[in-house]
Order: sequence, then C-alpha cells, then structure tokens
Amino acid sequence: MSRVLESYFAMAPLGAVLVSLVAAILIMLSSRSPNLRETWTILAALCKFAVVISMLPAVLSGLHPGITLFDIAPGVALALKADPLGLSFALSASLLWIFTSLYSIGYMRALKEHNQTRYFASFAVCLSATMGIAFAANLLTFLIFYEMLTIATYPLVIHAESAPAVSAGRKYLAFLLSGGVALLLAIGLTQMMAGTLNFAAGGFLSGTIGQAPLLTLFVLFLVGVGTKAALIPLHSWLPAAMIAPTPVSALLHAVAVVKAGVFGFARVTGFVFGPALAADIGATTLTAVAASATILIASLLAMAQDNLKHRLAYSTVAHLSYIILGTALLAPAAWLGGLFYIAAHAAMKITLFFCAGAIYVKTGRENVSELDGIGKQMPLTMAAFAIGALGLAGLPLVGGFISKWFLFQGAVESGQLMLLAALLPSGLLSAAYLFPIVTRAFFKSSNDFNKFDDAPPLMVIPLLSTAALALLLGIYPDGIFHFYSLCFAAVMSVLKGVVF
Amino acid sequence: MDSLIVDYNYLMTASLLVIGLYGMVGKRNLLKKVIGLNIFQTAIFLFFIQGATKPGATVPVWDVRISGEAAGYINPLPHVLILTAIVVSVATTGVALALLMTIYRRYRTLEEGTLLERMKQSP
Amino acid sequence: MRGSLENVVVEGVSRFLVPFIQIFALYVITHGHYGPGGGFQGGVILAASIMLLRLSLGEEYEHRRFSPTLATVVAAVGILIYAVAGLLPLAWGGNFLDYAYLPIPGLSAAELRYHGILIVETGVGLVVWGTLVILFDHLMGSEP
Amino acid sequence: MSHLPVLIPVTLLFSAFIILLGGFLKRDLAFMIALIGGSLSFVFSALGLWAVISGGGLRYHLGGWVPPVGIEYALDALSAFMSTVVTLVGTLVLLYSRRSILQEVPERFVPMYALAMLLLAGLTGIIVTADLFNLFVFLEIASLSAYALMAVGDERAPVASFRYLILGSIAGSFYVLGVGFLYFSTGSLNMADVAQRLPNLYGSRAIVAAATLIFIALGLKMALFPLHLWLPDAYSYAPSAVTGLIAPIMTKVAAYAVIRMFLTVFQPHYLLDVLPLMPVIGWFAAAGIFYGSIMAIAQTDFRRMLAYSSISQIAYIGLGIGLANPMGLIGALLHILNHAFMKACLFLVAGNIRFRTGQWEVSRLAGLGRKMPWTMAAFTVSALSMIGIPPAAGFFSKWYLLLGSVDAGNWIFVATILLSSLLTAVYFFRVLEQVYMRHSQEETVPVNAADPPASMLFPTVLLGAGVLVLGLSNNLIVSSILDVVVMSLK
Amino acid sequence: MNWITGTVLALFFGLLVYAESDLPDSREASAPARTHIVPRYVEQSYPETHTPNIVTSVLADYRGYDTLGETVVILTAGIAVILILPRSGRRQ
Repeated sequence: MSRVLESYFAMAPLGAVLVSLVAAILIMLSSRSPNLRETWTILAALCKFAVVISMLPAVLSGLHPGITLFDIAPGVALALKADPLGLSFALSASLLWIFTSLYSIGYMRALKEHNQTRYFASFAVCLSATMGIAFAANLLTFLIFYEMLTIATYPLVIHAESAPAVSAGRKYLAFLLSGGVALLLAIGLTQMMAGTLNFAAGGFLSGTIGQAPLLTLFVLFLVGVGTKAALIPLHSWLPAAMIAPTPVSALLHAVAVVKAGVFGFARVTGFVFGPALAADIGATTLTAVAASATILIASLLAMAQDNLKHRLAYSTVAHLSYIILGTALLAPAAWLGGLFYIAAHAAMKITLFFCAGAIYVKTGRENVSELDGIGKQMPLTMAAFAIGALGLAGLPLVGGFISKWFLFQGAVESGQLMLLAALLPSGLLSAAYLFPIVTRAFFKSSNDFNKFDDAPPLMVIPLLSTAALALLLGIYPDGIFHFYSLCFAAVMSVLKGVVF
Repeated sequence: MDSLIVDYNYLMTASLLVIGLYGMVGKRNLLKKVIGLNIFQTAIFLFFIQGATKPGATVPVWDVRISGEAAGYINPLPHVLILTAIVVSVATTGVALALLMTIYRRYRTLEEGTLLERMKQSP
Repeated sequence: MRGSLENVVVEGVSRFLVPFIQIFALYVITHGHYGPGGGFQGGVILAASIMLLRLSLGEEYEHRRFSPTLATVVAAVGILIYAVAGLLPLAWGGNFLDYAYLPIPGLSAAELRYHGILIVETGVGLVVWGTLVILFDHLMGSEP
Repeated sequence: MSHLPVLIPVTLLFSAFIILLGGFLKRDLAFMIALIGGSLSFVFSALGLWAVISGGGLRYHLGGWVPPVGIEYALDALSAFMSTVVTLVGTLVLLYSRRSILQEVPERFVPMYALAMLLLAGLTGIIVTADLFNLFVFLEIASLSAYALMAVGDERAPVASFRYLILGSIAGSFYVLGVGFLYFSTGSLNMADVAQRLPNLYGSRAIVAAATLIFIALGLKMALFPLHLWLPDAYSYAPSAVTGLIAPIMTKVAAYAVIRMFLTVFQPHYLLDVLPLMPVIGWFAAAGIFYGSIMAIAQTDFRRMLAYSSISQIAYIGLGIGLANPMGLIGALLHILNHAFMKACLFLVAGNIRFRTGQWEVSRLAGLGRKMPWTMAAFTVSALSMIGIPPAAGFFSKWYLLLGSVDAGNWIFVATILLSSLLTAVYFFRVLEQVYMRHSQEETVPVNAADPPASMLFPTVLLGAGVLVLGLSNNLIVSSILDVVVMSLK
Repeated sequence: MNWITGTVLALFFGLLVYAESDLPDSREASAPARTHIVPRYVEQSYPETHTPNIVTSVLADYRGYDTLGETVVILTAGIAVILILPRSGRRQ
C-alpha cells in the first residue's frame, strides 16, 4: 500500500470523528440561516459516511488503520483504531445518520421546532462521540467518548424544554452519569490490575488476578455499559427519554446511544476479558441470564404500552439484549448473530421510529389505539412499518431473521438450550406487540383517515430507504457494504481458531 | 511532676495561651475577641523570650569583656523573631480594629448575637 | 475633639515636647546599632509625637502640617528605601539584601553592612512612622 | 547565581509600592502597574520552572548568608510549578478585575490594587521560601491583604472578613507556636536543616506538638473541613473580582504548604508511621468532600454554591495529600492546578453575571445561556470539568486520585471520589438547566444582559479554554513536573 | 462557654503540657537553640557587620529579609485600613 494511502488510513478514523465536530461548529456559526445550517448537516453526514466506508477494503483485507495521538495518562494514549467490530458499528451509525438528517430536516421544519441550531449541533457532536466509541483503541479513549455522548445527548433529550422533558433529562443524566462512574471505576481497576488499557482481540486481562475480583470488575463493566444498553433494571431512562423529538429517539435511542452500550459490552467481553476468561469466571452465564430476563420482561412490558414510541422503546430494550445475549453466549455463531443484529436492528428500529414520527407529524397522534385505518392515509409509511415489524418478529427475508437464526444456532452450539426458552417466545412477543398496529392500520376502518395524504417526502424517502435497507440486509446480508463479512471478521478476530 | 514545678513559667505561658484562645473562640463580643487575640500573641512572645534565657548571660550587645563568647550572651534569635511577630500582631490588631469600626458603624453593635440578628434583618 | 481639648496648657506642653520626642526618636533609630532600639521603636516614637499633636491641636489644624497623604508617602518612601537597598546589590553582583555589595566606595564589607543596616533601619522607621499615623488617622478621623 | 527565586515575590512587592506612590497621581496607573508587575512575576516563575525542568532546582541565599545562618529561597519543581500557577491565574484575574472593581467599589480602586499585589507577593513568598519563619511573615502579608480585600464587599462583608481574621490569626499564631517548638528542639529555622536534624527527635513530644499545631494552622488556612467555617461567608460577600483572585489560589497555597511540610520538613516516614497525621487529613478530607457537595446542593445563591463546592474541591486535594502515595499526591497537585483554573473561571463567570444582572440567585439565571453565550460556554466547560467529564481537566485529577485510592486499597475513598462527582453533577446541572433550558422571565433578567466587555470576557474564556487544554496536556505536566515532585515517595 | 469550646481549650492545654517535658531547657548548655546557629551569630556578628547589637545585626542583616517582610506587613496594615475605612474628609 502506498505511503499516501497509509497516511490517509492513519488519519481516517480521526477524520470520521472530527468531521461532525467541525460540522457542529459550522452549524452553530450559521444559526442565522437554516438552509446553510442544514446543508452543513447533510454534508457532514455524507463526508463522514464516505470516510468510514473508505476504510472498508483495508479493514476487510485485515489491516487495522488507526492513529495514536498522544498520551493522556501515563501509558495510556488517546488512540483510534478501525477494526472490523468498530467499523461495522461506525458504518451502520454513519449510514443511518444520512437518512436521519434528511428526516430531521423534514420533521423539525414540519413541526416548526425551536432551537433547531442547538438540536443539529448536538446531533453532530453525538455522531462524533459515536465514531470515537467505535474506533477507540483503549478503554480510556472509549470512556472519553462515552461520556461525551452522554453529555451531548442531554440537550436533545430535553429539547422540548417542558417540565416533563426536564425531569426526563434528569432521569437520563442520573442513570447515564452513574453508569459512567461505574465504568470509570472499572477502568481504574483495570489499569491497576493489568497495567494497560489497550483493547486486544481475545482480551488482555489474565486469570491470575483471581475469580472474585475479576467477576466484580466484570459486573462493574456490565453496569457501566448496561446503563446505555438499557439492561433491565437499568433501562427506565430509555422510555422516559422518548419525550425527545422522534429523530433523536430514532438515531440515538435505537442506533447510537444504546448501541454504544451494546458495542461497549462486546468490546469488554471480547477485547478486555476475552471469551475464555469471561467464560471461566462465569461472567457470561450471569450476563446471559440477565439478558434473557430483560428480553422477556421488556417484551411483556412493551405489550402494555399504548403510546407508540414507548412501545418501540421497550421493544428496543428487549432487542438490545439479543445482542448482549449473543455476545455472552461466546459461540461463534451467536457472536456473529449478535454483531450482525447491531446493524440489522438499527435499520429496522429506525424505520419504525421514523414511521412513528411521520404519523405524529401528520396526525399528531402518539397512541396505538388511535391508529385504526391510518394505512389508508399513509400507505407508504405503514408499509415500511410493516417491514420493520416483520423484521423484529424475526421473519425471513428481513435482516432480523439472519441474526435470530445464528443466535439459535449459537445457543444450540453452546448447549445452553434453556436460553432458547427466552429467544423463541420473544420473537412471538415482538410479533404480538407490533403486528396489531399493522393490522389496525390496514384492516380496521375508521372515518378520520380516508384520503391519501402521506408525510412530506423529506420524511417518507428516508423511512422507505431504511426499510429497503432492512430488507436487503435480510435477503443478501453481505450485499450492503459487506456487513456480514465485517461481523464475520470481527468474530474470527475475537474467537480465533474456533471453526464452524 | 517536678518538671512542672521547675517550668512554672512555661505553664504560665501555656495558661495565657489558653486564656487568649478562650477569648477568641469563647467570647461573644468581637472586641473581646481582638483582646483575646492580643493575649494569645503576647503569650507566644513570652514563650519565645523565655526560650532565649540563659543564667548568667547578658544582653546580646557586643561587650569587650565577653567579646565573641557565645555563652556570655542570651540567645538573640528569638528576640529577632519576636520583634517581627510583635509588628505582625500590631498590624493584625490595626486591621481588626478597622473592621470593628466598620461593623459598629453599620450595625451599631459588637455583640455577636445582636449582630447576627441585625444582619438577618438588613439584607 | 478639638473643642474638648482647647486648652492652652495642653497645647503649649505638647508643642514644647514634640521636638524632644522626635529628637529622641531619631536617637533611638540610630542607636539601634549599639543598644536597644532601631527602626521600629524609633518609628513608633515619631508616630507618637505626631499623634500627640493631632490629639492636642486637633486634627483639622494638624492635618495641614502633616497631612494623611504625606503619611502615606512617607511610608511608601520608607519601604522603597528598604527595597532599593535590597535591589541595588543585585546590580553590583551581590544577592538580594547583600549590603556588602552596596555601591558606596571606599568601605570594607563590614562597614558596608554597618551602613546597610542603618539605611534599612531608617527605611523601617519611616514606614512605621507613616503607617501608624495612617492607622491613627483612619481609626480616629473617619467618623462619618 | 540566578536571581529568579527572589525576583518572583520582590517584583510584586515593588509594584505594590509603586502603585502606592503612582496610583494617587492617576487611577488607571495602579491597574497598569499591577498588570505589568503580575505579568513580570509570571514570566520569572515560568523561567524558573523552565530552569528547574532543564537544570534542577535553584537555591538562593538572601543577603548572601549561607543557610542556616541566612534565609534561603528554594525553587524546586514543586515551588516553581506552584508559583507559575499562582502568578498566571492571578494575572488573568487582575486583567479581569478593572471593570468589575470600577463598577462595584470605584472609590477604593488604588488601595485595592496595592493590596492585590501584596496578596500575590505574600503567596509567592510562601511558595518559594525555604525558611520556616519567613513563611510565617509572608503568610501574614497574604492574610492581612486578604482580610482587607474581602471586607469591602457588600453589607455583611466586614463581619465575614472579621471572622476570617480571627480564625486566620489563630492559624498564624498556631503556626508560629509550632515553629517555636521546632526551633527550640532543633535550633534551626531552615527547612532543609530542620528536616536533616529531625530524625533524631522523632521520639520527642515537642515535635508532636509542633507538627500538630502547624498542620492545624495550615488546615485552617486551606479551609479543610471541619476548619472551613470562615470560607463560605468570606467568599460570597467579597467583591467578585476579589473572590476571583482569592478563591482559586489562596487555599491552594496553604495546601502547597501542607505538602511542603509533609515532603520537605517532617519526612513522610514521620507523618505516616510515627505520628500518622496524613491519614487523619485524608479522612477529614473525605468527610469534607461530602459536606461541601451536599451544602453546595442546598444553596440557592450561585456564588455561595461555588464557595461550598470550593470546600469539597479543596478536600479533594486534602484527600490526595492524605493518601500520601505517588498517584494520590500527583492527583492532589494536578487538582491544585486544575481547580485553580476551574474555580477562577467559575468565579469570573459569577462576576460577569453580577456585572450584567446584579444578582446571583440560581433561580433567576434562566435564559442567560442565550443572552451571554460566551460566558456560559466557559461556565459549561468548567462545570463539566468539575463534574469530571473527560477530557476536561477535572477528570484527570480525579483519575489520579482514584488510582491512588485503589493503590492504597482504600475503598471508602474510592467510593467518596465517585459518589461526589455525582453530587457535583447534581448542583452544576441544576444551574445548567436554568441557564440553557428555561426561558428567561424578563422581570428576572435584565433585557440588555449580554456578555461583559472584552477585558472581562477574555480572561473568563481563556480560563475556560485552559481547562480543556490542561485536560489534554495533563500527561505532559505530570511526566515533566509532578513526577519529579513525588519522586521522594516512590 | 459551650462544651465544644471547652474541649478545644482542654485539648490545646493538654497538648502544650504534653509537649513540655520534651522541650529542651534553654538553661542547659546543650539546648539546640544554644548550640546550633546562635554561636555563629554571636561570634561573627561584630567582625562581619561592625554592629555591636547582635539583635540588630541579625534582624537587619542575617535575617534582613524577614524584616523587609515585616515592614511590608505593617505597610499592608496601613493600606488595609485606608481601604476599609476611607477617611470622611476624602468621602465628601
């Protein structure tokens, strides 16, 4: 590879982080003229995606482009590195940001929201933080961007500036800052135990430290990332945060923030502890149980919600735990399924949220019970919604199916059949709380939705494309930017030598 | 125990220190606090000065009969330190009195209790 | 204050005493080398003489002779004398306050130190004089 | 022989005298002289720091008398670091102060600057001196000027200042008494000399008294819980510029003196094993962290909240000192630097708010985020840094303190550090909420409220940016300066 | 006098009494304060400074910087009073 390319790849992860930071500044500067401001957003989204995608061939060919900036603590550098795991996450996030920014423009303008500058700026910062999390090469760098994400999301959560929004924001901070504190402690302990914080595929902690302290450490990590991953009982900030504008819920609470937690969990198990150690200290079983419990409870709770976004939020809680479960199973297939689900679930869930937003913009309705026959008015939206719902239920030809399949396979491989007891019904439950919406929309008739009047194109196009993305991921998993191969490479890098 | 008897002057100094401290933390009247401060500092001066004493030695002014015989003079260093300390205490007292003047002019009292009440009344 | 003390005896006596007091003060300052005394003591006595005048002749009158501003200037000049005595040696290759390096020709190190001490004692005397007068003026004469 | 050590305080002293003479001729002359003097002193400190890093410590014999006969000035990594911090922050605040003083106490302009210079001179004197009694003298210079500066604030200021004067004088007297015990036991006043003669006296009760008295005195000066009583009133009634000058550096210098006593005079061995004062300090600090944070949460007045948060942040430094292991001490020293920047920035922000709106009620700051964007940006950065959000500076001092506590296996300290950062988040986000998320009711905030003039805004923003820069460059500071300081503990 | 004050005072007094027994007695020739630095002052003061009064020579020369400091202290007090109590004359 030529010098130029090498130096380019060295800078690429950093670039991916900086693009939207710069964009945030430009956005703030151009608060006067909305058009310019939103041009910046779109441009940043496109540039970021271009930068990320440009790293794909190198990463697939086994290179790990990255840069070590400078030490921020003795022996710990501020370092970014693009490995398959990180890239797959970065890719899905940056890809979906494009659609989200288009969608946000439509949404915010349709509702004539206030403070749009702050909104778009914080959004850009969040994306930088997400990239940083994806490409962080050691735990301290990870923590820095993790906290950055927490703070940058806060203004979005309380965007409404109403009393409930403020209290939701407080809840959000209470949970996520505590999580950050737990993570900080865990990282500090790791530093003292291992003397290093650099991620290493297969883990860098040694079993000589002893089972009890390691398990404590793992639990601390689990709490730290579990808050963002909305692991029950650390989940309750997520439904509360649904008071944020829908694009925020869509990208941040289905893709960036929560997935950052899940991704962090994969990092911790695969790159800090390492599968073998994690299994030895019994951490994985613990997590698996917690995850399965979360899946079931959250699915049941989701059924009880009438508010559409809350229902989606609980379904997010449930489906995030699929990924955690897959990672915890430590069977290659399960890992593969879990990692692939990061992208797949993102595509499906963002579609659903987009639809919810579109419905709200058009009809001002938020409750499932008010949506009878809306399919007549907004067929495109509801069609996309149907696709998302099918995917989440795990039916074939949609992205969700692939992951579920591998998850089952992994569960069987690792011989933990009791977990199937959690996985099988959850699919049905998802169907149970999502399909009624679709059926209401299309087959129930009501007279307040009679003529065709779908959401503005700036909202419909994104949600249709994400739906298409979900389908593609299901039909031809490797077709879209080699998500499949990426996840496969990540799995191989972590669970070396395991054949299947 | 006999050391206590021998060093009664040390004990006197110590009790002066305690009296001064009491004046500062125990008395409710601000002016008495300042007086306590002075007592306390004076006791410290005594503590230093008595540490300089020597039996049969004269003042530390060069004397041809003794010339450079260190044992012949009492220890000059504590005196030097105390000269400094005295000035410091004078300065502190001056500032303290100035503050008391301002306080008295604003609240017409130097009694802590009354003062606090009046402070509450006037925002 | 003046009204209460409008008394020829007090005025006369204090007018008569003050010069002696001040002479004595100078003596105390300079004699610091040979016996008890020095800048502080002398400065205090000087200040005392001024205070005596302020008390006996009354402030309004007295301020014209020795104004509070003058007191401040005296103090500042005194401290400057001291500081310069400290800084001068730096220029002549010595350390701060190393009187042996004072630029006075024809004197041995010991004599230089002797004079250096005299200089700083004078400075101290001026500072204490000025400052105590300031204290007196502001504590007494600031009744609104 | 380089004159840097003595030039640092003497420049400040000299400018104070010149202000006294020249200030009465023209008022703004005082400001100019103060600014020049401060900057010069900062330059000298920086040069000194550079000299120390490149060529080891500087020792200076005042009057040319070789210690212990004469007084000695010592510029080592620790003192050079401290004096650089103090003079830098001090100068920035001086630059800030002009407009604020002109608005709040215009008629006392000149003496204020003279005293400000004397305060800085006293603090730097404390930092560079290597003589126990000389430290006392400069401590008194600093204290006296501080009492006076704090007394000219609002109605209640003189009372607060008087309380501070009484407690401060107790501290000073205790210190002299302790020095007396040390002197009569060792016959010397030079720190190094005393340190070298102490080990034979480790059994002596007089030394116990000396150490106890000295550390009580310094604890009072650094407002270490439970000796903090003077601080909240003094900080919240003084003029904004004065608080901005005193709050960031004065207590830190006392903390420095504690470290100096711990490392240089009484050796670590004595204060850890023979007379375990360090652990005591650590535990009081741990209590103080909680006390300060909780009291801060209870406050409705912005500046009072900052004052209490100071108590808890000082306690962080105390905690690091109490840990007395390399990591902990590095954390403490780093926090001295970081907190000097953060607190200076926060109090300048408070000053800006007062300058424009004339009040500090947290509940009445609504909507200022839009009205004074730059001020509030600086505030946000410092607030996040106080909470310990990386990569702001505050995070890294906490990081070191955390590692230090883990290293010492002291899990209560670990819990303290972590929980307190949450408490800090509570009281700072409460303000941030007001500032950004609530719409201003016009009757609470003047309509014309806006960012202050550049001379006030620039230092505020600079300090805010400094917080970030320090955070990213902290490793440089640690590896080049602080590691040298804690060498003796390794 | 409340109990806190009482205990504080008692502890303080206790500390002083406790320390007393190990405080070197200045009347013994072996006291460090008599043996360490002071002889140097006494013997060298006159030769070095021509100043018979050793207190003065120590005050203004050997420890001259302390004296500068203390002079500054008193000056500080002066300025402090100027600041705290502006004179009535100047106010009007």
